[in-house]
Amino acid sequence: MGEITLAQALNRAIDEAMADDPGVFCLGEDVAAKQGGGVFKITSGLSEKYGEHRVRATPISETAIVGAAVGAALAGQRPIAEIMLMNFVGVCMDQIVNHAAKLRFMSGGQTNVPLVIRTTTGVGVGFGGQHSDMLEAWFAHVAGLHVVTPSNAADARGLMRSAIECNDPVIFIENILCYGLKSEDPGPGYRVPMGKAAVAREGSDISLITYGRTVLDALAVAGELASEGISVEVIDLRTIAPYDEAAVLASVRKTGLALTLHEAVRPFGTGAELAATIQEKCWDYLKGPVRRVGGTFSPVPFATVLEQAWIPTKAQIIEQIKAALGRS
Amino acid sequence: MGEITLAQALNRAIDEAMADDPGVFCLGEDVAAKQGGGVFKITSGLSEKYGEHRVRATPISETAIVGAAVGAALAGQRPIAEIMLMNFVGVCMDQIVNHAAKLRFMSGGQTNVPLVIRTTTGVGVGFGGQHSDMLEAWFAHVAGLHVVTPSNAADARGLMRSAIECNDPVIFIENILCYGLKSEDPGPGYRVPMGKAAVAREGSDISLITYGRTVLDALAVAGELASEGISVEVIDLRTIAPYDEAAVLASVRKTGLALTLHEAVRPFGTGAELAATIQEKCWDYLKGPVRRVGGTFSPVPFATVLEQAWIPTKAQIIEQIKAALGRS
Amino acid sequence: MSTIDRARLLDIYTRTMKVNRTDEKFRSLLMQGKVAVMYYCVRGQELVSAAAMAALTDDDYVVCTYRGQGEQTAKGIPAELWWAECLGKVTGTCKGKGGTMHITYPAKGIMVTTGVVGSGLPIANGLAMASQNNGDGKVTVVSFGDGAANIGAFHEAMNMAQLYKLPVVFLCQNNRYGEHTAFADHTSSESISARASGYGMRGVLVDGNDVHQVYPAMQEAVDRARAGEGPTLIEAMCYRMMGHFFGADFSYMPPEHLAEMQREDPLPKLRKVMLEHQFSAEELDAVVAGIDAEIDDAVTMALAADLPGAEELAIDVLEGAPA
Amino acid sequence: MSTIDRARLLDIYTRTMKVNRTDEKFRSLLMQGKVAVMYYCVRGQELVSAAAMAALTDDDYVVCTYRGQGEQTAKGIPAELWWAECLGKVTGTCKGKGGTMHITYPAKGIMVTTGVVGSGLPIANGLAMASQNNGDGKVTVVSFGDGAANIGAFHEAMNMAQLYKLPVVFLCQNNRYGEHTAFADHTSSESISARASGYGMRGVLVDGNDVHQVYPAMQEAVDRARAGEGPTLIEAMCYRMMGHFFGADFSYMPPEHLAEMQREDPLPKLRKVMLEHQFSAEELDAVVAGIDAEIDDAVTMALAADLPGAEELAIDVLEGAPA
Ligand SMILES: Cc1ncc(C[n+]2csc(CCOP(=O)(O)OP(=O)(O)O)c2C)c(N)n1
Ligand SMILES: Cc1ncc(C[n+]2csc(CCOP(=O)(O)OP(=O)(O)O)c2C)c(N)n1
Ligand SMILES: [Mg+2]
Ligand SMILES: [Mg+2]
Repeated sequence: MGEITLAQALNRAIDEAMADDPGVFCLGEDVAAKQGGGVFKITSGLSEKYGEHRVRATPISETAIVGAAVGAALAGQRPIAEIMLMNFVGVCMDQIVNHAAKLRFMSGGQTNVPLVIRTTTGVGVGFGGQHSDMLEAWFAHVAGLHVVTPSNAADARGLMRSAIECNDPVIFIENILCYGLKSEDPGPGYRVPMGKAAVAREGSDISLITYGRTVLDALAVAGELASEGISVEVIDLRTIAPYDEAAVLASVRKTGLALTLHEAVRPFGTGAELAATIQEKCWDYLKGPVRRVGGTFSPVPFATVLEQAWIPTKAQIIEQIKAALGRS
Repeated sequence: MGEITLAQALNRAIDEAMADDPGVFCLGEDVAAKQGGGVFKITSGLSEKYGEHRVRATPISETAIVGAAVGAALAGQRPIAEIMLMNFVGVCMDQIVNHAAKLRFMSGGQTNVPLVIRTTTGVGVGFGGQHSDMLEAWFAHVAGLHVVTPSNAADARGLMRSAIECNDPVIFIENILCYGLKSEDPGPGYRVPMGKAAVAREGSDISLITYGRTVLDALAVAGELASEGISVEVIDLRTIAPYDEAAVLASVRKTGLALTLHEAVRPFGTGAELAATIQEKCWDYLKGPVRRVGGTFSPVPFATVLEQAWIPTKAQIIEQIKAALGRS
Repeated sequence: MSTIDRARLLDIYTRTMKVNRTDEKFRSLLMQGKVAVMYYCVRGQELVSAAAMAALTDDDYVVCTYRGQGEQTAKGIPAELWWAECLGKVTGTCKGKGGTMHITYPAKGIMVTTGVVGSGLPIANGLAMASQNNGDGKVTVVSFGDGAANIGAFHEAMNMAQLYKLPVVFLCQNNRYGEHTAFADHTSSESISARASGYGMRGVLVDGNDVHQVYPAMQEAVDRARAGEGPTLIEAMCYRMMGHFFGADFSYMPPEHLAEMQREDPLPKLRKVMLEHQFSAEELDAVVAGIDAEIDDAVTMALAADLPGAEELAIDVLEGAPA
Repeated sequence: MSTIDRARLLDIYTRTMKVNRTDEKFRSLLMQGKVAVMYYCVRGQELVSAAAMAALTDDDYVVCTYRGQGEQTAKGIPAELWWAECLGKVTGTCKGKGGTMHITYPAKGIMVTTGVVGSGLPIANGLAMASQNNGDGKVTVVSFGDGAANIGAFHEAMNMAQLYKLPVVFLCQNNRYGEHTAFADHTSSESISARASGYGMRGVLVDGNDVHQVYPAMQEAVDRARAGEGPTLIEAMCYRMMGHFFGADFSYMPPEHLAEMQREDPLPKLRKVMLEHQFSAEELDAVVAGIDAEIDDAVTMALAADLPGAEELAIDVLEGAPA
């Protein structure tokens, strides 16, 4: 099938889902043909194919966008709402958290909200403090939501299909810096199940648990350390919440050490939940404490030199792994 | 001085701050005399004393409320904004997180936002799914914010004064069920420093780390278990973020065991950060894994019987403590 | 003056009195301490809800608020299910998990009851968008208060609805207070309906205590929506004759305002209309007696019903059985 | 037609050309690859910003957006500080931590530059509220786009400003596009200024390419605000002659629209006005030459300036030295 980029993978997954199910539709700012198919072109070509009713370019009204998606989902459709950048969830958390996430429960199961909220973010693009945050921990803390993020194009294709078919709301997080990543195209109909982690690389000395863009760093580090005789197992969560606890625990029980890694700021981040659970459930297997690497606890700075210093570096990851193994 | 309730304590602290500093003012829904002094009466009597300009009853416009508070704070005033119930931060997270928390940093220190956002919540009042959440973990995950919550009237009085004097934004979380709690009045001018935990009860077998309403449960449990020969140290964080890590670690190094406790749902809650940090920094002192108790991972249900089952119970706390001590 | 046929008038009267008797019953149970739950009284607003719901079919969608008893009852949620939900019983519409502020009953089109001010409007757009996409001909009505017209969600929803010409009716029940704050102290314009023109939308202001104003306005808005002519904002002026919720402070209400609301009470006015239309006092009383009997039965059943079991906490959070 | 005195005209011309030459310089640096940062071009909107800022004192407050170069330059941020910030240097207004989307310079009243659409309006209210509380006589101007008028924050801020009669001016630069979406595809009303009446507010629509419309409207709004007569919404019609940001797709622009914006270019129009007011071409060119020299110096300094050190990450997060 040849290679596709992560951006193309998303586009194809949405395209196929729209072809298969007339209830699937997209809405968001600039998403239609008249607007050039979206700022990141993920919905490019779709309004031409499915019409403007199924690819609705919206006003800059995130509350109305997510609210409309919630309502349409309640009526049995499968909307895919785009929040252009993740920080803008700040204006519409109410619709996501108080409504999308809760309506199944509060209705006693009479209604459900099969909704995908796509959003993107990323540190390292020079967007500065208000356009770069990674807020997955907020959503993971809310019952009633799925939170997923792909680290490669094939997973993007498969996760998007599963997310659209999910009968509950899914926060689908994309990383701007990953749109260009290429995979062999897994082809139409490919699915990656929700809630299943992948062992991105097997290893025996330590489990490095991560997701999204930092999977690349993790793999790079694992490759480097292999030459030093350190065997790193890389777990790509793919679904951040509810995450694949069994896969995480199995890996740590095997290696006896764990390091969590994410771009989001470290304090009160998702790594904390992973570390807390691992130490509780793998206590007897652990050779040392679970360690965590995450973004610097400050707003994301503008200057490239600062932004690069803000991001968790490979050097930091290596340092933590070596410290865990007593090889520092 | 006699006793005061927690609600009175807040009222007096605000009153004193307004008397001392003409830049302190309140804004929020129903807060003035014409509206009966607020739904929970925390601002009762203040507009009569300081005028409607300094106790502004607002429209139901949380974004405009917090935004106005941010702007006034930038201009050097010290606004105290009320968000009637914590869930409503869903409509104004942008102002809190993208603006209040970041403007000092993004301006390179040229501006700052001395703002207090008061809000209340609580499980057990029968308010149901959209009025009961405890979302402190969201704020704790954001650089540039302080997050505080009092567990007793004296602390409420002292923390509120410190929060108002703080030169950065403070999320001040109240618990509806605690408004009636009484303390000896610590009197005018009393301050509880930000960022300092309290040892609410000394003990030697396990550290029970909590904050807000569950401090009462923790103390009750500690009292009960004392009769069984189990000595529980209760740490009341008071400031949830940035929290008093030194106090937490000192306690755990002494007892060798830790249990975290909060009403907020357990997954990805503040207890995760505490547990992750404790196991990392107290590894050699720990006799067993850090355990966590938190709210059930579901929306808060309406029926009293379910709501009570949702809340972390004393029985659960006791069970975890005994399990930690190998006495289950 | 519009003419409403007698059958429709009786329908509206019946719905109105169902709403009113349910409200009275709830307050009496609360007063006697037989139940202890949050309840947002609808005394004074019964007619608006009843006349509005009378303009809809069973399949049409409704989104309402914590103060939604009127829409819920008038749209036809079976009383026993409604009461059981309000009393937190497993036999309730939502198995006791939603409660008074979150009644849902899709079988009669009650899709969402929200406790967050203004949040229903964007969701109503979505329901209407689904209907527009599907071509199922349904209309969505969203009810909200005057206070809700000042939150961002109102604005975003109005603009989007008009832009897409969605089949939705925005029904603002302007009871002149948002919690403890009077209209003039929270809204800078003279009316909410005046805002419609800022969205290129049709705006209609009606006296919510006059059936001859509410029902025709609603009917026209629904017809237009169904015909693809887009949304309407209807502002129905009314009074909230009780505190914000049962037991809430009411002392801030100016005496003139209290007197005014007594004068404008929609129930005697509606009764007068009914009598003018040759319904006899006996007939009308019999309607109410029938309603009371039905409510009494429903309350008895609800009081006797089972509580939900703790296992319900793990159910309906996400699809599928809990792990 | 209003009369603007010659001194003021020259002032506005100078500010306009500062904005324009800064924009040209930025684009040329980007084009040559000498810098690589996000930059939101203001070509076509220079006059609106310049005339608006000319109506303010140094102490008045301004809140603007990512597309705020016009306000920032015209309000008087020293060029070397501005450029250094945009280039991420420690000598910048914000030590390189804010960047192009978050320029702040309280010394000239630039209090917030926000990257979140619409979020500046509520903050502007707060600045104005402080002035009202203090009695310091300052006026706050908040600039935003047509697209921003559809987000909830706009609505909430308009209502609150009018309710409290805050000394604030809402300046909507309607460049007919919100990112890639044309006005009629995002807004259901004919104009943004038409929404003012829904808040009981004064609304004014002006041709943003005509100095004789922008400046007097702005001056009047500022005077009224300062006199305690409350807020004004000014909608200045203009064009965004470039892509949303430098390098962004521009292909979606209809050719007629492109032709229209060329015809309406504010710069030749302003030059014509200046010539009509007996400024010579030489005088005007000298002004520009002076500006160019200043900008060149500033850019040279900024390019040579130091980068911030990594320790800056821990500074300015909260007050006080990092632990
Ligand atoms: C976003 C939000 N802010 C505040 C509240 C608290 N609150 C509940 S009802 C209410 C008043 C609403 O007034 P209105 O819209 O006029 O409706 P009414 O209660 O009069 O029917 C308020 C402020 C809320 N539920 N949601
Ligand atoms: C809340 C929010 N949603 C979306 C965006 C992404 N975005 C940035 S600028 C922009 C267009 C804004 O258009 P307009 O208000 O007309 O201002 P202009 O760019 O034309 O000056 C959008 C959608 C944002 N920054 N904030
Ligand atoms: Mg009302
Ligand atoms: Mg624009």
